[in-house]
Amino acid sequence: MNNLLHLLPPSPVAKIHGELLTEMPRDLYIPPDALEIFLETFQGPLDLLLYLIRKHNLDVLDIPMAELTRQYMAYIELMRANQLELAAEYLLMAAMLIEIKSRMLLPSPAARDEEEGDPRAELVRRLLEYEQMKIAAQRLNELPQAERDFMLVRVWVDQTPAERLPTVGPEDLRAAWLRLVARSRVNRSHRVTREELSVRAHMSGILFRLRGRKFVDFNELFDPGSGIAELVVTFLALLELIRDHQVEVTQHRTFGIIYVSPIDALESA
Amino acid sequence: MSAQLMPLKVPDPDESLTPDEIKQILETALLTSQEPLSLPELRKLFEDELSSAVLGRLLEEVRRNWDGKNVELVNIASGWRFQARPEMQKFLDRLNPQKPPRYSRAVLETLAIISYRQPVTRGDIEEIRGVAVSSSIIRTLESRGWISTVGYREVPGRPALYGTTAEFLSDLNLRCLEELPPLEDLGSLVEHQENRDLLSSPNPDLAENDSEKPD
Amino acid sequence: MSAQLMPLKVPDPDESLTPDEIKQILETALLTSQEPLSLPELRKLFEDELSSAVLGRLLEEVRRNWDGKNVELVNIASGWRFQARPEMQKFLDRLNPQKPPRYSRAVLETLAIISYRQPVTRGDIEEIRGVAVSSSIIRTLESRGWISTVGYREVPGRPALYGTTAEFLSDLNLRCLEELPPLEDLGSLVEHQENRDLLSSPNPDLAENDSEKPD
Repeated sequence: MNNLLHLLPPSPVAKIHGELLTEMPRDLYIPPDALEIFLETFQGPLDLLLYLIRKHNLDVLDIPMAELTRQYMAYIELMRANQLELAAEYLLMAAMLIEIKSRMLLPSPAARDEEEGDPRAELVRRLLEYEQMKIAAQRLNELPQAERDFMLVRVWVDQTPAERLPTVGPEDLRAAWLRLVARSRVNRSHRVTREELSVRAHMSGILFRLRGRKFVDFNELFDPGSGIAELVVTFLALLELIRDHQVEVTQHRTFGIIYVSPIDALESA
Repeated sequence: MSAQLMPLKVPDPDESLTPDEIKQILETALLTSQEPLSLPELRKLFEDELSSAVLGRLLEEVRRNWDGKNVELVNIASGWRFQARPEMQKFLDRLNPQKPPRYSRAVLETLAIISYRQPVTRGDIEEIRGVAVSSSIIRTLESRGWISTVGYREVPGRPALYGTTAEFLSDLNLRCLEELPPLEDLGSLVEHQENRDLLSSPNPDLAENDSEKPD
Repeated sequence: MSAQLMPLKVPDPDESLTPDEIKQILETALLTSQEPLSLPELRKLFEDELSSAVLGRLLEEVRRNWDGKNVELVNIASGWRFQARPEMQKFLDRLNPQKPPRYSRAVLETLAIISYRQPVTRGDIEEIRGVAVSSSIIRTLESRGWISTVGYREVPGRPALYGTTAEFLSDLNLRCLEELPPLEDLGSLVEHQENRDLLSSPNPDLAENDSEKPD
């Protein structure tokens, strides 16, 4: 393995100006403007090292440090020669490679060996871990992805929220009334019975029917078909209204038509 | 990239599409589009090789396929789109429940007085509540359609008399006012002050929201 | 007060829903939802009156109803959702000429490290990748909603710990992290030289689509 570059397969290693770079020049010469692009395909020193190792079929567990370092340094030199902005990580890696190489050259006592093991071990661990993640990234990218490989269904629905009106239940009214009673110490005179409610509802009803009219025939207020109770309650409501001076009842002659008039109408007439 | 994800590109893949396949593609495009799709846009699905007339006819068929479903295909000004039928709204709203707003204590008390004591004037209400009743409270209840002026009391100023409406009963699911909770047994409760717990507002929300609360 | 104006309130309007109606409501909710819907969310449609077991069974029936269509009902991390089959993509892409961004290798490697090693700090990622991780990479993944800060490591500087989100799993059609493609065995990385195709560094496909690359 004197010149690892001989082993480079003719597979494309980069795309430069639309043309595939199928071969690494033996002298490592890459046109300056192409070099940058070439280097950009590497994600960093680990990626570059991995490329060198895999392309040259080196054994990961027994990396020939001298070769690898030489190759790596050649790239670094090239980058420096072309004054490319060289990420600090590349220089750091260079230092590390040289350190490992030099440590391997030094004869070391057996005891130290046991303690520290192969100086390449940490590099190998990092290379393999990176490679594992690099492959994982590719596989992740191959998974079908929403909006890229398949679309999500989204049927239109009116998103403008309908104006929500407060809800009130009978119990809310009862509670409100209770609060009032508690607060004002209202006594029995404010008790409201079912019967009273019924009369009061009819009072409202009669007033409503009288609205805007000068009078209504007394008989009109009663619906004979609605039952005795209804007739009685309506009559009571009418009496209440008379007592309250809300309406006036007139009859011009005996057995004549009885008129029920709202008092205001009479006055304005 | 695995083969099943990336079908091979056939030079003209659409040539052999059957009407059913075209309908399926139209349907899928409309189901996945965020915006209504016009005929010119839908034609792009088939690289403009199908006429608007053909697509229009097939769209009608798709529409008929969805008849009776709760989602319908409609043709609006800007194109075709699928939409949920309005009847579904009530269910869909439950997915994003908004806290229903509540009326203030003042509004509820006013409504209670009008319900139980009608017909009443604003003065009557103020007398019972012990505080002034703002016009906005009356307006709130009137615009809700729950109270209306049923007449005027013939006293100086001729104040309006308020009563509840049929809509009020309907909204509260009551057939008549007599179905309101009876209050006859409450008087005695009031007389015995030991029942204060019961009398305090049962709904903490109400008390918190009440800006007009005089105490 | 006429009776027909005051419909009696049925205590529970949903009680009488038939299984078919329930399926229609489920289907409509899922067709209209922007997000996958989980069983607890779907139960809200019926005011929690149907059990998850019943809904699960009916969802399976809905799914079967869509068999053979170009839209399918799937069950992924955050729940159920309708999606178009990948075969439809080539047609749908014609409606939207601008494709979603393909991520650069830097972004993808960062995503892989976060997915498989989470929770990790930016420092952890840099150690594995051997290069600095730019803020823009993290931002890209965050704004896609795929990763988020899940905590802080209690060391000087309290660096953020990143993890993947449910949206990430949903977007990749996964129900859980265990469904991610298994990691390549380290032993096989060492031994199997036949993996060389896969392992060879500059991936022409990725490189071409790398948006960060100045062409």
